[in-house]
Amino acid sequence: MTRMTMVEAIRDAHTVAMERDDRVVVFGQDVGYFGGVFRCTQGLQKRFGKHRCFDTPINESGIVGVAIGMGAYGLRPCVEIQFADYVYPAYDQIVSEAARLRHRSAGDFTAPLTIRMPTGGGIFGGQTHSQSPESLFTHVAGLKTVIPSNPHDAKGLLIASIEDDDPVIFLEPKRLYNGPFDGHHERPIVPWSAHPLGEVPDGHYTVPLGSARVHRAGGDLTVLTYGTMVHVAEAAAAESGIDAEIIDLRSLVPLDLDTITTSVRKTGRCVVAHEATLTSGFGAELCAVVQEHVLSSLEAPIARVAGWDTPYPHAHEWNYFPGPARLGAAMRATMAYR
Amino acid sequence: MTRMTMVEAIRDAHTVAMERDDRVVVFGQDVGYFGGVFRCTQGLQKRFGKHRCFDTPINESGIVGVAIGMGAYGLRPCVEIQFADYVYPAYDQIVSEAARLRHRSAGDFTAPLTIRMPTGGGIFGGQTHSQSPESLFTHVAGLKTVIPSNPHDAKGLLIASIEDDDPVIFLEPKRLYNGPFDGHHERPIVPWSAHPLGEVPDGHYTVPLGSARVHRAGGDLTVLTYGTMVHVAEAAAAESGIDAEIIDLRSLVPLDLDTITTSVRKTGRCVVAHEATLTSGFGAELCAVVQEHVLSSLEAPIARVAGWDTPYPHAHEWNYFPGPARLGAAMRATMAYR
Amino acid sequence: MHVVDAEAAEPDGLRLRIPEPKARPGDKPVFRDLLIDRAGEVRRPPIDVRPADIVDLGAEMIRVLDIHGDAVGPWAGTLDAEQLRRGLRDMLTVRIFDARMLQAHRQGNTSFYMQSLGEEAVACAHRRALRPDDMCFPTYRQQGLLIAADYPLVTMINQIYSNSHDPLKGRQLPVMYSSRDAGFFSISGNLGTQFVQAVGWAMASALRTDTRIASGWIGDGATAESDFHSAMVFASTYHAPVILNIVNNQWAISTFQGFARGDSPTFATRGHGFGIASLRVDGNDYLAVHAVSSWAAARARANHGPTLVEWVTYRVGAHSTSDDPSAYRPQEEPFTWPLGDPIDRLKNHLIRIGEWSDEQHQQCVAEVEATVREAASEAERFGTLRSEHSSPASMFDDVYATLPDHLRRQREQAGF
Amino acid sequence: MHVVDAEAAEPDGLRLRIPEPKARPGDKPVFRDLLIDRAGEVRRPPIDVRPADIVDLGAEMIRVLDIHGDAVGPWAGTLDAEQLRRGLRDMLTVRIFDARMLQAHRQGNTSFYMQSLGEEAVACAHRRALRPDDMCFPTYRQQGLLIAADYPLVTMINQIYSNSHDPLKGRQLPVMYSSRDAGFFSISGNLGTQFVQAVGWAMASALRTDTRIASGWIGDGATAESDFHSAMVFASTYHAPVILNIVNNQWAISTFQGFARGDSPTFATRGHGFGIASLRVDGNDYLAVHAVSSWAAARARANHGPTLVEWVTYRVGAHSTSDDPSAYRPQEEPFTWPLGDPIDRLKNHLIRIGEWSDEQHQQCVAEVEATVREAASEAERFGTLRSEHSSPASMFDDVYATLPDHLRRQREQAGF
Ligand SMILES: Cc1ncc(C[n+]2csc(CCOP(=O)(O)OP(=O)(O)O)c2C)c(N)n1
Ligand SMILES: Cc1ncc(C[n+]2csc(CCOP(=O)(O)OP(=O)(O)O)c2C)c(N)n1
Ligand SMILES: [Mg+2]
Ligand SMILES: [Mg+2]
Repeated sequence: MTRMTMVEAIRDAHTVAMERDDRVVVFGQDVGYFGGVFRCTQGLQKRFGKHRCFDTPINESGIVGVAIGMGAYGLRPCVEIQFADYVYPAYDQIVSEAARLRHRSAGDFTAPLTIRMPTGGGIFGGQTHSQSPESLFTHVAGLKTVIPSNPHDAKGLLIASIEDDDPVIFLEPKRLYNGPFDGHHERPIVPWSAHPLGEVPDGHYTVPLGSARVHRAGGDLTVLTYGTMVHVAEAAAAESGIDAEIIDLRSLVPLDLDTITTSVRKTGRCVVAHEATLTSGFGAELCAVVQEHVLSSLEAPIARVAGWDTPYPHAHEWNYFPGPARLGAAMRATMAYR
Repeated sequence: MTRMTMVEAIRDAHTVAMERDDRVVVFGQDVGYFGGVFRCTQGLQKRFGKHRCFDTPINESGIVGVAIGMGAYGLRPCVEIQFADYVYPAYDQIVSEAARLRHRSAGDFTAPLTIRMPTGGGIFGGQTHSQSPESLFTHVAGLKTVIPSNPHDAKGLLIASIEDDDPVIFLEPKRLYNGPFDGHHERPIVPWSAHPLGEVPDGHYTVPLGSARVHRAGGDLTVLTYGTMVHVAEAAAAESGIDAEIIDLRSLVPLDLDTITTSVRKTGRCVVAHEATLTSGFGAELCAVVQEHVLSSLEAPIARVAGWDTPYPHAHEWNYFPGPARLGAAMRATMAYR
Repeated sequence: MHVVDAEAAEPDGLRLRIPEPKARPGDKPVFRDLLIDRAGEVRRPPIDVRPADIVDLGAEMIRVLDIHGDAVGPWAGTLDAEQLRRGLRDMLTVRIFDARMLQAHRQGNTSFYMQSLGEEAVACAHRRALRPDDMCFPTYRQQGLLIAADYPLVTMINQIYSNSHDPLKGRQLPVMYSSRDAGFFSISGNLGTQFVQAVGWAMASALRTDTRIASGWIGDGATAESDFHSAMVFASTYHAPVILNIVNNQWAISTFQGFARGDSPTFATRGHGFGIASLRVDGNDYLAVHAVSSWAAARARANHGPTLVEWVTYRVGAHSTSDDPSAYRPQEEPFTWPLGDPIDRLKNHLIRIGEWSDEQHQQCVAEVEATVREAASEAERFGTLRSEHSSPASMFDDVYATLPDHLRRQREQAGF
Repeated sequence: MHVVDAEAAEPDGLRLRIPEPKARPGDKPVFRDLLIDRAGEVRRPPIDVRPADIVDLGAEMIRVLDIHGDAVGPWAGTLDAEQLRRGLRDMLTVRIFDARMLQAHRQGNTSFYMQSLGEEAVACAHRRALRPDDMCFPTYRQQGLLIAADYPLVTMINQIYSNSHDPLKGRQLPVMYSSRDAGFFSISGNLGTQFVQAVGWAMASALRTDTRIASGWIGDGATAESDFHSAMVFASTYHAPVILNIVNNQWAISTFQGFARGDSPTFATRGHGFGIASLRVDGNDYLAVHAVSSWAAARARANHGPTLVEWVTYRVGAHSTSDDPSAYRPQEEPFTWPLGDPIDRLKNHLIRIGEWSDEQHQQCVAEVEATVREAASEAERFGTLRSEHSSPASMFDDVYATLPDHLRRQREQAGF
């Protein structure tokens, strides 16, 4: 066990995966010599050589396109998109190619890629350094979509993703890189070293894709969430005094339906929270699934707390971010519903 | 009033819009001299000259990118993407640029584009001529997403879209181009000339974006749907004997919430249907919205009938397509729920 | 002072140029603009040539067969008579196969077909110049790559018919083959995507100090797609061992090649801005295609980097079974195409060098026809689009390596 | 027979080339590869020249100012002394503005800043060569376009501070200006997208037989993006009246220009494959930038089509306030850059021709510093990132032309 930040945990996951399997190659913009603008690949080129970890031209579509070709050859590329906001040029290669290659070739060719990208707001990044595009991937059959909320899971999930035989979209909540941010931007920063989930096992382990984690057990109400919002939910629960059961989904596709339905059956109330814009966000899918499976247990409508349906603004970041106050209000309203 | 196919209605809408406003320009792959692979722009180049309607290189991103530049200049481009399945290369220009230009420039520049594309399956087009990507657009703030189910609405909605000051994604269910297909692929084709909604008013009119249409009034159950599935729902209602209220949403963003909630309040039961893959499809948003606003009226879980979460297969098209049997079964199950 | 403004005699206003082909239906076909060199005239550089030293070749046209049917010049001599006869048979097989499949489409055995009439030399000769374990990333018009790799015709037809023996289980549109063993990457319906994937495969081969190379394919129209650029950038930057093939068959559905080419004289010149060796070749000349493919393959394999090749040919048939070219080009255009027919030209050459005869040709045609007919009948026994398929339950397989719960539930719901 | 295979002495196996810059931290900076011509040596073609006739210029470097500070050669003479002094003041304003804003960032008045230290000549001289109603599609490093369009500094700072007078209402990252009136298109955070939009704007102008032209901007690194290709294809096909500017400042964050350029000798050569006139210019030479920009603008306006220009310059500062270049390049590299400093060079020229003096220069610097200081104080009165902003309710405006119901509900929920 070592105390690590999320950045260190991600670096460590790369190292473990690259050591165990020499087919793992790592590349992307500024990831080679420099080690990535968030330093998640720092030291890899030095350690594994520039044929295992290297820089690329600024062309997201090309990065994913060559990764698919490499995957078809038999390698296991793990690539970085500098910000999730810049993944759209690669969207065709991801959606039309990586996601469908195994199916359309009946297993003749596969695309075992991991596509990492920092996601989410909270760093005054404005509309092009703050987005949460997860639901644009969860709609696409053939992709898996993963998002850790802490160093322990980040390492285990990333190793699992790299070892997975299917393309995985790996979203890294950038506001969590250096600490468990709970939405209280006005308070001092808490480091991962002060948090139990900053304890990261040494060497190889995986967190299986498709398994949610009960972040906080509770009996009043279920909060379904992931990424940064896990910590926001914890703060909201503490501040509202509501005994919320907070479920950190960790993997959106595949989804851990059992953990979700078990919790909502128990609590009878549910709030769904994410940073992404509301309409057609992944929260919609969660609402659909919950009401489908446990409608009769529902004592209140499922509330969605999400980013507004606007671009992520720069100066008004904290008016946009669904912080503990907004989430707490929704939790209280859901508890009050009769 | 003239009897028209949907293709003719779309052509007519172009003609009306181009005649009224010389800033309207039309372009895309094969749309100029040839008039489009589905012939939706046939005759426009001859009539308006090749500076109003022209062919382009095969580059969807370029087509939308130059359209944005033209929009910023002051024109109103209406472009065609040959199949919705090929829109992904343009996804960045649509999502990062067209959708956000007005907001990020505080109205200094705008992108009043219409982006037309044939959508949906049923023509043995396999996975790259059958997709329904609407929810990949409904998640994006700044875009409007429209999908007609008949010639009358196609013309009125297309004129409204071209005249709209915001970017509009205009999805044309290709299986409806020549007739109101109800999912019974084994039966003879019904032409629009035999259908009341094949009656199209002459000249200029609009169907406002954001207004749903009650396709069939009924008291037992509400079906929320759009595009081809409107006609499938009609068949399913007839065949199941369920007195369904079928709502043709026509516009997904903006959404006509009143019509939806009024109907579900009345019927107490709701089925959502679309051709797109289930997970994170627009049906999820509909479920979320319905349960949020009228949970207490719901006597059964909202059922979703959708394409499976697989690529659209070629030979097994009719096993994939959510036809009247599958929709009817969901309607019956929803009626039977206690 | 202000030299420039004085010099600029301003027009009344700007005017956008919309390209137009030289001829439309009703017009006489014209090929005035086509740059053609005489056979044998273009030099053959060493395989380690610096791209900058062959920039002129991007606007010339490498040809081996002259008007008499002789093989001339520095690019001649890569093939013996046996290989030439095999090439002829490959091309005949493609042509006869195409004809049979068009008929099958008319009969309703399949939903769709795309022929490569007139372009057979390009894929057939190229494949024979590669090694069996090199990997091609084709478009939908390179059936010749499979046929010249001796891939079973019946398996191709099984795919086209989406029948119970379709290796792709009825999932893909007809002609969207996939065969790793035959060095043929799964075809995508999306234009261009494979071009950069080919570069990635080649990069992987080089990363692993392998000796295999990749060969990427794209149409003239599809060079306008962004993936073309991605492929060029990555190939140039990493010096990938890849052949980047542009099949310029003059048309992209109804759009003539001028829309993609714009103001550049040829597609081969697109390579110049990337420092990539670029050649332009008579694509209807089997010998030229083979010679240049061999050159580019040797160059790549010897680690001298990528080559871009424009194969100049002509799409004689319709774009696909959904298309009718009489709506946008003169009906006689295919017959006035200056580079002739690849099969006729190779046949004439073989006869001229005394290695073939009309009788042998007729017999060969008859044999191939029989082979194709038999393959088709055999495939029909496994079903056609209208009859037997793989189980629809298989639709849920291969979305992921293992079936996730949500798909298991959906499969059950579907009744499987 | 089998000539090629014999020729190909095969290596032990393939090997992927990963480009490396000539120097890394700790190394001595090297600029051996930089192709530089002597000032005045490169010819000046007529504005209606055929792109094919100036292919050589893509590898040369147009320069006007020689080492003595004289303006020499055929590109000299587009500016009189008054204009040169204005140019100097423009560049000084950019530099002093940048310095002031970096300080403001350190003080916490803004979240982010991007300077253009060392590159001031490119945007400043270019803008003065355009007409006021021409439209630029810039990246984040062309603040010189606004300053040389006499755009109010205080408005720029209002945007950078996201304060109550920010014309973009606090929505955009600092430096992502927008001003239709100043011919400055809204900056996107997404690299490359604006390049093809510039072509579209130019196409629209031509469609409307207008006389205005567009000017698109992209960095060396971002030329690898697909939108670069889209822009080139559309500009080439439709002969759009657009200037396509590549600012090659040698670095893309930590990645040297070799990753985007690959095997081509210069970025200007990228235009050759498209038949687009392509020039390469000393971007630190105000006179050269102005002369070439005027030439390209005149060419476009006279309907002779697009021009691609590579402006060779150097990013002296960090990529942004989030970057520290000492981690990836020698710290002395900026100071060994062979093309010198654009401000020093123009100043020396003006002094040499007797139109300027060190005293005048000092006075000018003092004036500009005062102007910038005043603008900053004025802006501070309207607030900074840490204090006063536009109303957060305004976040819901301009998503659409009119507020739709769902956003109205969300705004209410947000308490507005
Ligand atoms: C991304 C994408 N856009 C559009 C299409 C539709 N489409 C299919 S083939 C074709 C023309 C391609 O022409 P070309 O590249 O010259 O190849 P050819 O058919 O001549 O072999 C078009 C536009 C597509 N398949 N994919
Ligand atoms: C689509 C996209 N990908 C990546 C980035 C991140 N990014 C911002 S600036 C930059 C480097 C750009 O370098 P260059 O084009 O040379 O411009 P310069 O900064 O040198 O002016 C990168 C990779 C981005 N903004 N957009
Ligand atoms: Mg073609
Ligand atoms: Mg740069």
